[in-house]
Amino acid sequence: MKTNFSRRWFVKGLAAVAVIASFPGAAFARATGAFKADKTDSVVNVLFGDLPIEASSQITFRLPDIAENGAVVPATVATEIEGVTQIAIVIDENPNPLSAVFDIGESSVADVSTRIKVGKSSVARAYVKSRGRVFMTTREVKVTIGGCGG
Amino acid sequence: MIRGTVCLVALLAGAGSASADPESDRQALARYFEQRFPDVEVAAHIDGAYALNAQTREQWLAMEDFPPYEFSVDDGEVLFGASFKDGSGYQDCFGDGNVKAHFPYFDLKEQSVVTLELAINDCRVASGEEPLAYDGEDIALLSAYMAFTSRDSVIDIEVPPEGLAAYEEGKQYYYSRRGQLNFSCSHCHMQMSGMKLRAETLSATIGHVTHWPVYRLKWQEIGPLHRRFKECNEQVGAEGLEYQSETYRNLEYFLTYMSQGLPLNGPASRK
Amino acid sequence: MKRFIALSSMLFVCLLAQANQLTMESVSEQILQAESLHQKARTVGHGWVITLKLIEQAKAALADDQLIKADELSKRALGTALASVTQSIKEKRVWRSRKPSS
Amino acid sequence: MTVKPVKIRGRLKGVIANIKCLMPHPMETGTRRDDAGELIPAHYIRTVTCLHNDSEVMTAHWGPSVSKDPYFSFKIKTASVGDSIKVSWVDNLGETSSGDIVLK
Repeated sequence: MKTNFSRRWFVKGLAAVAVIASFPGAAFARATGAFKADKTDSVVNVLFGDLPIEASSQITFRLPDIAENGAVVPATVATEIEGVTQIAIVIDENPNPLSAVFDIGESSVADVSTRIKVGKSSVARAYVKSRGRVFMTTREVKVTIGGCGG
Repeated sequence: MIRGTVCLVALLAGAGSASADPESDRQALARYFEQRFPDVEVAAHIDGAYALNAQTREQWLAMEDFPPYEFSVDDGEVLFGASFKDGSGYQDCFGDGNVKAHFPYFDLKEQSVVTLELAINDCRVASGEEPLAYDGEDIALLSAYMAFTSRDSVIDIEVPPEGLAAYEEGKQYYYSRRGQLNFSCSHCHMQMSGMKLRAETLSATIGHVTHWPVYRLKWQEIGPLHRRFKECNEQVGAEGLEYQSETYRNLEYFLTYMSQGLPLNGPASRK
Repeated sequence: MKRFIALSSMLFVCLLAQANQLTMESVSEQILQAESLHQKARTVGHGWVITLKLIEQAKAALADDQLIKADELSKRALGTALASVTQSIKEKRVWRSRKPSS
Repeated sequence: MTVKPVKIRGRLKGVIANIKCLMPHPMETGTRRDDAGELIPAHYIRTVTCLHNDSEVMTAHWGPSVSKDPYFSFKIKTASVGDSIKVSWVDNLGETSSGDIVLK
């Protein structure tokens, strides 16, 4: 019984991948469960396949060193790199590290800001995809237990 | 001429001693913080802890860029504009809402401190409406809108002789140790202001009331000053009191006079 | 203040005397005393959260016939209630010392 | 949940339009519990579409770890006075809302 179960999954899986691959940019991320992945490596794998991740100092990744409140952490990703098509924000220690993916159209500037939840102190990563290459920079964000105690 | 000087001397002597003279209390407190934070303008304390910690200030400014309390101000505007069953409305009591600079005041008839929240309910009851719950959302939204319309007007309240007792009670409450941790408000907000309790930078007494109601990220909603009083009480192990209880109104009365002359900058976001 | 210290020390003396005859009455008497002291502190704005918790736990233990536990909890409640009353009396005298001198 | 419109502010600097928006939304992760200890079901904005004169210039895909009442700011090149900016969102329950402004 077990074998034909896995065979049926295999066939269905093949069909699904074919359909999903045709989606543009971030929709591909959504469809392939990048948001469901619970480790950064699997997020990166799903988003960028086996493209090399190149550390870059050309990405401005503004994130507080110590978050006032982990529920609302202001984050900005901006870069001068040309031809950017996608920006992603990943928080390693979050249950689902992938927070947000932005598809940047040609007439948009590669400079986005939002506010994200950070569960606990973590390495935060900003990925920038441009012309078939993926650049990344990291920041440390500490999250403290709020309140004066007592 | 002699009689004049004698009475003047008596007056000065009186002011020097423990008599409750709000203005000299305020000046003494302002001097205290000028000495404690020489490079921080007294008026800068209206930003609370964000006047004393550059790193957290940066995050706060990012929040204030498009703050989450804007929805509360919009909703408050709708509530403020609604008319009562008898056709009148809040405008008849508060005009365009820019009145917060004169609250709280001491009501001679009631012989008690009237805060903006009390005045909102007085206005409703005068038109036959049900008073709002002081820990409810509507009153927070209404005071958020009125705080917004009162922005930049300067706090200008009075402590008439009849109101001195209430002012003095508020002052005593502020300086008295309380709760199992045995702290008074002044221990954290004067002697330890600018320092940290765990990750919290402690704000100064002056400027404490200028920016309420506040959207605390912790609450994920906007909340009144008395909610913070109650929370602070409980953090030192003291029993929190009811919103708009006489003790909290007197405390607000004292604290507001300590910020006399400072511009209002509410509502505001906080951590 | 002197009258109060006399009162509370007398209170403790009679409690110790009863210590060995631990009965429902003696424990619920202790709870009542803790409640009245707590009320005394609360009316002047010096009620402590811990006292209320201990009183509730003592009552629950008593209702559950756990006499020893109820006795221990009500003694602790009495202690914190007394400390809160002492705090209120002391602060009435010394709070002005924290006001910056004008 | 009564769906509220997106609040948008736009500022034109030369040909660059600075767009800031705030979207009333609970952004529930699905792992939070209410006072009664019950799990609050996941309810979060998944897709944000930004149109400049009706052509799509930016699409954001969000997980539930974007903060409550999400803030989103982006910049558009080649913008000018009179251009229309529309921002709309769809959440995991299929609810949707939007807001639009004309650049001044």
